[in-house]
Amino acid sequence: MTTLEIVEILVRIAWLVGAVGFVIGLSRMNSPATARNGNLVSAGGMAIAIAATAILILVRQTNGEPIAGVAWIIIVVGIALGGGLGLYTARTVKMTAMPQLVSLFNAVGGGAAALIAIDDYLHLVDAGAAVRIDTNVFIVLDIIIGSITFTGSIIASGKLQGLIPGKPIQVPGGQLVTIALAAVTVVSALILFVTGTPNLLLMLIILAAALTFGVTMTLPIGGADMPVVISLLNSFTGTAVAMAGFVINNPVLIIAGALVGASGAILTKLMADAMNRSVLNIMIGGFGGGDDAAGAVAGPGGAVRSIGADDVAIQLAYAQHVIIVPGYGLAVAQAQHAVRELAELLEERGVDVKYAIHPVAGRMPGHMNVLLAEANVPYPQLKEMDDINPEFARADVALVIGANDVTNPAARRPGSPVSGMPILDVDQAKSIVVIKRSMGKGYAGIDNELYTNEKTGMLFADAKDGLAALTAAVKAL
Amino acid sequence: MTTLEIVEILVRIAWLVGAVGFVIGLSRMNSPATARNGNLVSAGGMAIAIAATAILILVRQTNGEPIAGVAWIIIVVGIALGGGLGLYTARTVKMTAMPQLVSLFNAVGGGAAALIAIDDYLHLVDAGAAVRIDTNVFIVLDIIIGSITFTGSIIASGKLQGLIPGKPIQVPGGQLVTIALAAVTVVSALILFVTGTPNLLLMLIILAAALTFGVTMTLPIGGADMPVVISLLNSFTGTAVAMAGFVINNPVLIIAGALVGASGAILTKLMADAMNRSVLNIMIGGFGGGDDAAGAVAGPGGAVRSIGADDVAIQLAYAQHVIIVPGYGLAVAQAQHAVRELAELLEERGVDVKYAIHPVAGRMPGHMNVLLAEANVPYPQLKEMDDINPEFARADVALVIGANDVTNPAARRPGSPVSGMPILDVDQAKSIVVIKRSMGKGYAGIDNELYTNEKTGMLFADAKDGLAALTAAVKAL
Amino acid sequence: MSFDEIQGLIDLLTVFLLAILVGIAVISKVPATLHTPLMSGANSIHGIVLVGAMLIAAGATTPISQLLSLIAVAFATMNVVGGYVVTDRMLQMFRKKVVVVPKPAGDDAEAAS
Amino acid sequence: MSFDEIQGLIDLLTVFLLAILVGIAVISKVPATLHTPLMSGANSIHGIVLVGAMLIAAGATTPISQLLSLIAVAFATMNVVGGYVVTDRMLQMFRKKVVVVPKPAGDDAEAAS
Ligand SMILES: NC(=O)c1ccc[n+]([C@@H]2O[C@H](COP(=O)([O-])OP(=O)(O)OC[C@H]3O[C@@H](n4cnc5c(N)ncnc54)[C@H](OP(=O)(O)O)[C@@H]3O)[C@@H](O)[C@H]2O)c1
Ligand SMILES: NC(=O)c1ccc[n+]([C@@H]2O[C@H](COP(=O)([O-])OP(=O)(O)OC[C@H]3O[C@@H](n4cnc5c(N)ncnc54)[C@H](OP(=O)(O)O)[C@@H]3O)[C@@H](O)[C@H]2O)c1
Repeated sequence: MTTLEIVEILVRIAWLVGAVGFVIGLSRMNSPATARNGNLVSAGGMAIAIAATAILILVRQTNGEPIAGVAWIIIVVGIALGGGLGLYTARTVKMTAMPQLVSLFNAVGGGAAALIAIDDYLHLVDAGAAVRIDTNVFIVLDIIIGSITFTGSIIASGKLQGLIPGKPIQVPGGQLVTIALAAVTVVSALILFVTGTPNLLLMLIILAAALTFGVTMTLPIGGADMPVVISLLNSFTGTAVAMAGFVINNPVLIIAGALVGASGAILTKLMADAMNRSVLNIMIGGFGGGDDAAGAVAGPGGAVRSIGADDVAIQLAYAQHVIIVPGYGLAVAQAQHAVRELAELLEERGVDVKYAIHPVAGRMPGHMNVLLAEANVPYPQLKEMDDINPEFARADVALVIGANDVTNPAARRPGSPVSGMPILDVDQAKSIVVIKRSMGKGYAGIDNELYTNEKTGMLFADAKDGLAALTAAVKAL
Repeated sequence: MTTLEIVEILVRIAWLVGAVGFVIGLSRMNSPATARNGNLVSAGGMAIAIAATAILILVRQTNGEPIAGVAWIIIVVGIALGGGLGLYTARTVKMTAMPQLVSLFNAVGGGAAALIAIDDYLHLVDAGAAVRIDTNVFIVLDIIIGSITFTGSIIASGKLQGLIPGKPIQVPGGQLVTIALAAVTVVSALILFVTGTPNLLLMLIILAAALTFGVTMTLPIGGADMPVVISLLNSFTGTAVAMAGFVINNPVLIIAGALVGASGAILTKLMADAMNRSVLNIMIGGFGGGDDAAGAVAGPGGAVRSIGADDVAIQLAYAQHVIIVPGYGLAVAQAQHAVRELAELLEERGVDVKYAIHPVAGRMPGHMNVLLAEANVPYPQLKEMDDINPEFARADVALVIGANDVTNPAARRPGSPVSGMPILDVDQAKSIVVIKRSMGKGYAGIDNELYTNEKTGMLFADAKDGLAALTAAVKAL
Repeated sequence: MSFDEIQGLIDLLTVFLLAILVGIAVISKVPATLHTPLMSGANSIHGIVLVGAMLIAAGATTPISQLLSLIAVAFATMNVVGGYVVTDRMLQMFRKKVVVVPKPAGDDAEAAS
Repeated sequence: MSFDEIQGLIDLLTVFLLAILVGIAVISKVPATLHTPLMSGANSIHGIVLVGAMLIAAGATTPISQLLSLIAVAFATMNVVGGYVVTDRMLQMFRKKVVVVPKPAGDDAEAAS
């Protein structure tokens, strides 16, 4: 065998090794203890696969395959650009902004997959010869799925970043537009398949339609549902990459792509379940109201007792056990530092303070963890739901900050949108204080009888201001 | 494309469908709720794969491939024979004898895999041409692994069935023999690989060596360890089948074989862990004494209180809660019916009777379940360890029948062979009665301080006789 | 071996490798009482060797080949039929349990959290 | 499509299918706090598209192809590098937890039983 052939074989083996690395990495990321190491294993596999590819190209060139020197410029420049950008943003992004960044990375991944198909199709157009049906199908699927993820993920990212209003944007007749686009795509695709001849125009139509579809599909979905949507689009990208693998007939792309496509789909379902929503329900826009819930005023069933900062301060200062229950509102108000200050102040006075972290408090899994980690709240103080729930009974004060659904006792009864979701047993505490701006509803858009519980005092304020006031009041004691 | 080609393709797809069925089936067999359905799914996949193969052969024949009519006779007769035998034995075997039957099925599976390689090699010998190294390797591996499983599984089955004494059989210099055999096999294999020319003699040497190796490997292992050994050999067969797939270049054999090879290995580890032994430790013969433990008399640290059937009968008859703790001894004595009689008698007298089932009581997982199920003990009366342990404190009498290690409090302390194994909290019961023949040790071969507990009375008898005596005594009251 | 032969081999090895990964991933925490049925279930699956046995039977021309393939077919079929039947019998024990152990994915996700 | 072409296609589809099965089996009960990191981790993996991007760059002769492949390479690299780095940052949260959540297989088997 020629050197080239030997190298070709070694590279294929290296690709396999890389793929195995991805699988091992993913499975290790299933549990907190091994997650970080798993990510490293996966990265290692990636490094191997990429290095092998570079070597392959090099050897091909030295063995007289026509590879223009500019190819190397493209590769080096491209890697430098993309790598630098990725590294910089990933390093500097605030923890709370990570989901939208992940969404961006997902967008470019999908984009790259689509570009591979487009480039391949251009070659076919130049050649002009009839295209094999399967090649045709894979190319079209790659372009469609890749483009949808590209624009869809960008919109999702924009919504989380607040560049695009998080509230569902209902374009008049939006549904129709979406359906029309889908129709156009399908029809053009079918024409391509039937007449095997390459047709640039039709391909561009498909491309345009898919890109627009990604936008119209994502816009109407509430910001709160974005984590699920991003996960779904992530699974899409995996599929697109697998399709690209079929197009350029490369096994590692197929394996890794299918792996992400499948595991991403499962993960999406887990995420939706965790905040008991159905994925379908989300994609066609369910109650995921996003921001618009906040601020909306609605009188619940019973009488509400409003309470002042000074009274709360006294309760807190002379309590023994205080449990802080952070929610989405804490994130909106960016009050993580304020809450840490108050907690530290109380601890100096000998109060034992813990944070009760509901798995789906906030708008992304682990939202509260990242938020409080960012404010350097000591990790041991964060208690997961199952650990803290028994302790509420012994808590003198439960301080609920911008949390709503995750404390709603209605979840214990069937028939409400949150039914079945396990909640924090805040109502067990001896006394309850809730900081929020109004009687506005939460993500699920329902009233919270906790607020009308006679043990509950409502401190109506923006979380940050309210906490500042409390800190001041406690200091003043 | 010709009809044959079309069929070839459809068959390949059918094989894939079958393989997917296996995977889905296996994963559903991970939890009791779905296990039975999972087995059906897997069987469905098998049916599809086999039917497709039959069709393939038929079409090949009708399309002029030289397939002797006798081939069909072979297939039909073979299927009739094997199917009938398998069906009959599987239908009629006693539940407690199932593991040895599974081992037999495993043996024939491995044998079939080896035969495929042998047949293929004979063809190569006829052809006489040099053999490709990879073909060579796969054939040799298939023959070696297949043969080892064949004889090994038969021995294992014989030990469980009692046809071969369960106690470790130490042939003088057995280790040496085993090592010698391994050496012979490896050397001959290497010769074959280097000189690519097919060599029947060497192949027969390898075959003979591997077959003998299977025997010498399994004989020295105690009967108690057989479940683990069978599971390991099961994983071997999977690998052998995968090798056969490489030999005849058939994807479904490769996929299904690798699937069983890998999952079997994991399962073997789980099994060994459950009775906290290490697989290696078992294969080189650890403390797994098997039968020989029984009967061996050894005085433990403290004084033992022996007690008579009549006294026990009174305790039982006037108790409110009785928990029966069955162990390996119950299986040895085949006392499952006797124990059910006693339990029913007590229940008629208004005593509440439950059975505490330790996951690794007996000599195979679920041993007690099958044993008592065979005696039609109502399933709801069988309580798993975690459910029953809290109840021992409320039990008036804990009746331990031929159970030892699974009740040994030494497991709660480090440093003993059973350390770390969760046990039944028998010592929590108000009063304890142990039925066994002597102070003989259990599987782990260590003393059980439960027997010297002052709450404990020892009723020295064969489980069956002892229970009969108790039943009589209770009736006499 | 020629380049193409090695390529073909790698294709098969890829499938082999992936199947192994599936096998590893598919066995999760199994209650000990399911160990024996699960072993028996896996045991039936390698009865797939019957497919191979049938194929060599179809190609058997010499008497010796025919004998070998006859034994192989019989062995493999015994593995398949007996394996599935005995596994099913073992699993009948869990009949009544079916109602006791339902777990919707939702629960899992939350239970795990 | 010719017979051989279809055969080749089925080979690839087999790999595709098996990889899907691995993907499904590999995700078990994940604590909700790990959902985002896990999503991000999977996201980095499809950065493997960089391999494809590099290959088309090597084959790019026309300016348009070169432009497309440049963008593709840059995009893919961003996906890879950014993805792994940001995932690692997320997972640093679990540092202290490592000691808390060790689970030897032994425990599992028994816990499950
Ligand atoms: N974690 C996830 O992965 C995820 C993803 C998507 C959806 N979800 C869903 O989101 C919900 C999370 O529950 P949650 O209790 O954390 O939040 P929530 O139920 O959405 O309630 C948030 C509350 O915070 C208040 N708020 C908003 N801005 C505030 C500010 N600046 N200062 C003080 N309060 C403010 C709002 O009331 P006012 O307007 O009266 O201030 C609102 O009622 C669950 O339903 C969950 O299923 C979670
Ligand atoms: N379940 C599995 O999968 C599996 C597999 C392999 C090994 N194991 C191991 O086996 C052990 C199971 O514990 P175990 O308590 O069930 O059994 P054990 O610890 O092996 O003790 C069995 C006891 O039964 C007594 N016995 C024997 N024949 C008897 C008869 N005819 N009548 C009355 N008593 C009789 C023996 O004492 P006398 O001689 O004094 O009568 C012996 O001490 C564990 O160590 C487990 O790890 C389990």
